[in-house]
Formats: sequence, C-alpha cells, structure tokens
Amino acid sequence: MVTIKELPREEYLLKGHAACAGCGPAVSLRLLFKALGNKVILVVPACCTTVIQGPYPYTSSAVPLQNILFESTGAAASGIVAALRQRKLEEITVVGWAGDGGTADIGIQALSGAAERGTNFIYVCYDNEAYGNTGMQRSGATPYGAWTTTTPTGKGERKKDMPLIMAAHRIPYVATACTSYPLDFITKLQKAKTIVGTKYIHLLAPCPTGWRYDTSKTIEVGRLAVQTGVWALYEIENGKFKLNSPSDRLIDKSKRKPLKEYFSLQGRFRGLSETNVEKIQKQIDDDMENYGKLASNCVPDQAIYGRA
Amino acid sequence: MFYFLTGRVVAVIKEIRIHGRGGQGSVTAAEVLAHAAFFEGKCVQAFPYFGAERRGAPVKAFARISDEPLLVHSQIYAPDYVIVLDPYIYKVVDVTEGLKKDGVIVFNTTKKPEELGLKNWRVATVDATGIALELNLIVAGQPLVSTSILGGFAKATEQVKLESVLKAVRETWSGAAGEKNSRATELAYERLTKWWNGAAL
Amino acid sequence: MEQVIIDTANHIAGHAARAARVKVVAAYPITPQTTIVEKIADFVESGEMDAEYIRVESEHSAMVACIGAAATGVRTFTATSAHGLALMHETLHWASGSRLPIVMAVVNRAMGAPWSIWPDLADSLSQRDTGWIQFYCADSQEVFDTIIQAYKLCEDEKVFLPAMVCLEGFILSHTYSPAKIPDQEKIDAYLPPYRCGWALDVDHPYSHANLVSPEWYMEFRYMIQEAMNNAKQIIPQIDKEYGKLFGLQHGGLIEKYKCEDAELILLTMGTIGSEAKLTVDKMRREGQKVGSARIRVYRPFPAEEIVKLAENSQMLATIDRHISFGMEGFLASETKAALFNRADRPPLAGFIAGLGGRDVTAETIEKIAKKSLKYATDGKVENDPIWVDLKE
Amino acid sequence: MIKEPKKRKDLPLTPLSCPTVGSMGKTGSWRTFRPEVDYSKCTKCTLCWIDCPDAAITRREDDSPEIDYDYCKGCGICANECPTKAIRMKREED
Repeated sequence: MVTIKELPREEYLLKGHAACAGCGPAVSLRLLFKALGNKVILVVPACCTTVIQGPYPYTSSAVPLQNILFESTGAAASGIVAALRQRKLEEITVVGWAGDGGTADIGIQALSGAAERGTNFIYVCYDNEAYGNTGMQRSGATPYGAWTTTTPTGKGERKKDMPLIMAAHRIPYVATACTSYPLDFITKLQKAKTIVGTKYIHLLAPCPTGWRYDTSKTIEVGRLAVQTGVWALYEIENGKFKLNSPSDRLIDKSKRKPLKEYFSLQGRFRGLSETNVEKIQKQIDDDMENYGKLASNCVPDQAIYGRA
Repeated sequence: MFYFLTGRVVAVIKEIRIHGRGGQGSVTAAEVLAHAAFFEGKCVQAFPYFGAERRGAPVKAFARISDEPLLVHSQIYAPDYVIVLDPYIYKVVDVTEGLKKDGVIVFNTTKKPEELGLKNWRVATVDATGIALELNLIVAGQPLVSTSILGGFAKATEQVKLESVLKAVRETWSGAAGEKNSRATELAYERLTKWWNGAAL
Repeated sequence: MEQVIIDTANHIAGHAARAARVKVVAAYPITPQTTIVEKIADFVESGEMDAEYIRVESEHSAMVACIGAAATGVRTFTATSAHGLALMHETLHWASGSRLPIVMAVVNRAMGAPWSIWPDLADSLSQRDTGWIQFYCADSQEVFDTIIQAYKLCEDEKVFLPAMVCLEGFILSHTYSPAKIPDQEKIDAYLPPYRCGWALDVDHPYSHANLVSPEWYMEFRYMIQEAMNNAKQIIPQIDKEYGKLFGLQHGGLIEKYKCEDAELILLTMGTIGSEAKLTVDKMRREGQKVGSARIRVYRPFPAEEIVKLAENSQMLATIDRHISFGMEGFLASETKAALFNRADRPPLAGFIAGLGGRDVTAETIEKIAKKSLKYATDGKVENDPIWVDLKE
Repeated sequence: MIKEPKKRKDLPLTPLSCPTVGSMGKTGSWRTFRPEVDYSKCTKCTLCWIDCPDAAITRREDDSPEIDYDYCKGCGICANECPTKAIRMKREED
C-alpha cells in the first residue's frame, strides 16, 4: 500500500473551483489524479463536477475533459478509447467520472454497454447518494430511509447495488472505495490502471450540503460509514471477492461502531424511526454476512457473479 | 424604474437587490419581502440570480414592488434599494453597482458607512447577525438574518410596514421559528440606524 | 483504381465510409439501415477497412461514441433510421454544438406509432433544427459521392459541422443498381486525413463544452449559423470540384432539370426528384413547359437559389414526403418563407405524397403537375396541403 | 487559445476552457471561519493536505502544511482531521 508522503505534490484539480465547502467528490477527484497522474482524459456527464470545474472560458481540470450528456459516459469513453487506439496513443488512461444518478439510473445503459464490450477504461462513480448538482433529489443510489428533496419522509427503497451489478458483467475489476480511505482508493485506481478492459470503482463520497452535516465532518462521516458496516470496502478481481481493511475485520459485528453514531451526524437521517434504524441494521448485518461468505469460500469458480 | 407607456408614467416600480452568500437565505429574503408588500395590496415579484448557487459563494436575489401588474421579466440593473445580508461581502462584490443616486442600502453590519467605503450613499445599518446570535437563531451553523433584516428595510425605506413583514415572516416560518424570527425582525426594526437625514426615497 | 460495382445503396454507403478512410464507426442496427453496418462490419473484419467498429447498445450511444472519437481527432461515421434518429435527437445537438464533423447516413423511414418500416422523410426533416447539414440523395451514385463530399465539407474549417446524408429506405437503400467507385488514391488526394486542432490532448488539456453563461452562449450559436451560411457557398464549389475530378456531379444545392423556361416548377426531394424528370419530359412532349428542382440540400436551406428559380416561373408546386401536423410539409413552408418578401413571387401549391412508403410514380407526379397548372390558370391556389392519392 | 475573450472573434469554434487556478475567482471569500496552524503541534503527517477538497493546503519541503487563504473555503476538514489538533478554526473578522 502506497503511503501519503509518496504521493506526488502536483495538483490537477486546480484550487478556486466551484465545489461546496467540504465537498467529498472534490477531495476524491484530487485523489484520482494523485493515483493516475495527468496522462488522463476525463469523461464527465451532467453531475456536480460539470459545475465544479467552472464555466467557460476557465476550467479547474488540468487534464483534458470531455463534458458529455447525462446518460452517455460509457459511450463517450468507448469513442475516445477507440480513437486513441486508432491514433496509436496507448498510454493515456481514459476515466469516466460520474455521479451516482449518472451511473445507477440514467447512465446505466451506456455503462453496461461499454462493460459488455470490454471497453478499456476506468469508470469511477463518485456516489453522494442523490442528485447533488440539482439540489439533492433522490437517486437509485440514495440509501433506504434517507431524506432527499423528493423523499421528504425518507426513501422507501434500498440503495441499488451497482458494484455487484457491474461484477455480473464479468469485467476484470470491480471495487468499492471511500473518500475517507484515500490510500485504499489510490491503490485500487493504480491496480485498475494495470488491467486491460473495463474497471469499475464505486466510491462513497460524502456531501455536506446533501447529507446535512457540518462541512468539517466529510472525512469523519465517510469513515463512520465504513466503521459501522454501512459501506464495505472490497474488490472483485476476475471474479475473486476480497474484503479490504478495515471491512475485513468488521464481519464480526462486535467490532463495528454503532449505527447511531453514523446517523446522528447527518440531518438526512434525523427523521429516521426506530423501526427503520433496526431495519437498516438488519440489512447491514445480512450484507456483511454475505460479504464474509463471499470472501471466505471464494474460490474462482464459486464467486457469486464472477465465474470466469 | 418608471414604466413609461405612451409617454405617461404608468407605474412606479420599486426594485430591490439583495446580496448574500449561498445558504444565507437571499432568495427567502426576496420572497418574504414580496409577500409583505403583497399583503399591502401591491403587485410583486421575487426572483434569484439564476446561476449555480454554492454554499458560501456570493449570490444575488431580487424583488419588485409596484402599484400596477408587473409585465417586466428582465433583470434589475438600477435598483432603488439594496439589502446586504453578509457583513463581509462588500469586499468582493460592489453592492452599489447600478444603485440609483438617492437609493438606500440596508446593511447587516456593526460598522459605519465610512468604514464600508459607502460615505456618499444613503446607508442604514443594523447588526442582524448579532440579533440572530442573541436569540440563538441559527440554522445549519449559520446565523439567520434573511428575514430579520427586512425589519430594518421597513424602517429605512418605509416601502412596507413592519406588521406586513411580521405577517409574511409567520407565513414562512411556523411555530417557534416563526416567533423567534418575528422577534428578530422587531429588534432589527428598533435597532436600525439611518446614517442620513431626510426622508427615505 | 476506379471500378463500377452493382450493389444496394446501403452497401454503396458502406463503400463510401471505407473509401473516406473512416477510423471509428459506432452504430446500432435498425431497419432499413442494417445492411450498411453489416457491410462495414465485413470491411473491418476482412481488413479492407482499417477502422474500429463499436457495436454500441443504442443509437443514443452510437452518436455519443462518435462524438467522443471525433473529439479525440479521428474521422467517424454512423448510420440510422426513424426511431434510431429520434433517439439521437439530444446527441445531435451535442455534436453540432461541439462543432464535430461527424457524417451519418440516414436511411429514411416513417415514424411510429404505428410501426412502419417504409420510407418517408419525417424522421430526418424533424431534425432540421439540430445544427446538422442535411443532404437528400436520389440515387446510389449520389449516396457514395455525397458521403465523400460531406467529409470534405464538414472538415472545412469554415464549416466544422456534422452532416446527414439521407436516402429513402428500400426504394433506394435496398435497390440494387450500378455505381462508380472512384480510384482510391484520387479520393485520398481529394480527402486528406482529418485534422482537429483542438482535439482532446493530454499535452494541450482543454475542457470541452463547459457550462457557458448568458455572456457568451448567443455568440457560439451565431457562429453555427455563420458556418451554415459558409456551407451554402462551399457545397456548390465542392460538387463542381468533385465533378471535375471524378466526372460525377449532383446539382450542388438544388439539382435543376429543365427549369430555365418552365412555367411550372416542381420542387421535390430524394427519389421523387429523380422520377419527376420523366414527368417533365412527358409533359414537355405534350407542349407543357414544366421543370423539376430537386432540393438536394435541405440544411442550409437554399433560399436564395429558390428565389432565383421562381423569378421566371408562373407556378410552383412542392411535393413533401412529410407532414408537420397542424400545418403543412416543411418544404412547402420553407419555400414560401424564402419567397415571402418577393413582390413577384409566383403562387405555390403544397402537395403531400408518399407517406409511409406509398409509391409516388411519374403518373402521380403528372397529376400533381396538372392540378398545379389548373390552379395557375384559375388564378386560385389551395392554401391547405393537398394530400395525393388519399383514400376517401 | 485566448483565455479572456472580449469579442466574438476571440472565441474558439466551440467552448474550449483553459485550465485555470481560480476558475470561480478567489473562493477564499466564501468562508466565515479560517483554519490556523499551530506549527509547534504539527507532526507533518500531511493528512490535512490529502483531505483538503480545494487543494488549498500545499505540502512544504518539510511536509508541514501551508494554507492558501485566497482559496481556502474554511470547510474545517483539516481542523477536524488533524490528529494533534494543531489546526484551529477561527471566526473570520473584518
């Protein structure tokens, strides 16, 4: 695992951008450049980053960036990858950088198409669990029970499980990550860069404006998401499921922090009923148990989705 | 702005620009102000500056108050009044841009006009932030000034009565928040200082 | 070297993409376009075409893949029909707004509901506002030549806009007929590789298509209009130059047939324009001075040429293979618009014919011409569109 | 590429934006609180540097943090994450 001080000092998300104070996705995009450098072409659909980069004639992105239609990240990436190959410019990394709405909802078709075609690019979904750029409306990736402007009494459905959906495409690499675990995210990006084909990383990126917490708590909230088991860090490499630290130790329920610690920091969970908290706790316990099973008895041919 | 149709002054429209930061309630201030004038039988409009509003970033909101129905939909370039919600924003934004010569600026600050570089403007000041802190009127970590300052506006410009503002405040906030906001609005009305003599515009 | 092949217009379109040395094709199958993309797949797999064929999962993604590739500096091609084109609508705006010289074959097909796989021009005409140049072809040779000319045009730095090359489904797309495939070296000399000075490039990192505020958006839209006007001047030059090089010409903006002394001019598009020549010849043999003007380029709309055409004619008749519900055919509307400020404008009768693949024969066109001449002599023209061969 | 277009002729064919520090201007004006570093307590762990959303903290040669107040939005993540509480948030006075 790389250490922080080994990370390059160069910044390719230039300061003075338009992200809200305390923006998790903005930290994450910086981390992406720490991992991949600047021989990167970024493909960005309609999402917070569309505005974060600033209006013409300026941009805060120091790498070439293709702004594209909301549902088209996968398709645009396919075109760019094909063109680079035709122009024999092979060492450029094409990265799709999209929000949860642009990934799990409107953009899933283009992403699935690109994955099914084995398009050689890294797709990072920075997940702030709602349509952030338009003011926190509910998305498919909004968690059960969470407030958004279109679910004032809490979302009625569970979070769409994008990582496992992508694993079912039998792509060579799927991983989850979190802004609050920068080295884990960076390591996964660097591993993805060495793999040919479609690589999918689902990154939990806390959002103060949308999750209703104080802007200073972004990294703390992300950490709690993992420490309470709400969000598990894992990798599925060629179908082989592996839990990453600290999630590997949190299969044991006693090692997890109480769920309330995570909820209490965030205004979006303030209206959560006791029964809903229990219901979510049950969901987490089942998921972690399932991840434990996947990790332990996982020989390549028994992986839940990744049979070679 | 005076709306001239066929050479005759048709309607006297009072135009107000509100300066604040994303998350401070500039748009709410415009809406509550319009609501207050509506209670007095006026034709009203309130609208934000349409752009990506980011928490903390300078934003503008606008209101129009008129005797006749409002047909205009374009932006406000020469306001009669300016309301400044944020005490420091004048360092990065020219709050007097386009303001009419004898227009009035209602400023949430503890400073005097000369300290704000506004010596030759008609300025009224009130420490709305202080009032909010006094009453523990805090929302998402920010002192709420967007409605209380309208109390100051009522006194400084006499464009709306205090009771109309209070009525509009309670329309916007119910229960305890409504009470606290109304109290803050009354205090802002009482504590407003007009730094020029002579009547309002 | 040069060869004459006999094939369907769709396959000939595939040949054109190959001859244009397209580097990335992204396409999704839809009747009646399918045999274009199948032909291209053969060329790519056989190595006859050094290109990348992205088998995308939808037409929406087909156009966006072309946008991504063109923005990365390679020549791109795609093809679609009817609902595929409609699904692309949003992406068409994005391509023209990005000023990318993508060329697309549109195999015209009627729009549903209900399903119809047969040709009319409703699909491409309803995309006339998307900033795409639109060519309409009357035969396979023109399909081949127009695709090559389209790249020459679109990659001209005074244009830099995408273009549709439209051909009617089945009556053209699936019709087997001869076409000359010029010598490849001569095409390569005529059409040098595509260069884009502002392509996505890690050494010159620009962001493409950022948010543009009210301060500049209108200027960028005006520049697209300027490019369209430039195209209106350049298209005839390209057609003439292509004619000199390859001995093949198609009329520039409007293919005029015996219009010089025509009392009645039939304004047509696509294959109807070809068959109209038979009607013109027959009626001239019967002493009636009729001419046919086939609008080859619909966007940019050749308004000035139409005004010139109308100067010495007494009557105009437009034949629209399309209806804009609640009004009339676009060709009728826009021809009237072009002539509106002309005091000496002739009367115009607007006809709707051939929707959903209904056949439009030379006889049908003759009925149209005769009806128009009667309007001229009576001095009274129907304002509403006249539906030809409409069942009671 | 002209970075500050004044006239139409300055414009590229399609909006191409140039990488710029401060694409939204000096965002330092957005904050109401500012982080202040007590270097005596700083252990140069660089956590503040890695967690800053705005790259407003640069890592000096000795790995100690330097805050660029022109662009720091005062979110307070650095103060919250600093293991030795070497960074304190202070209310922005005039």
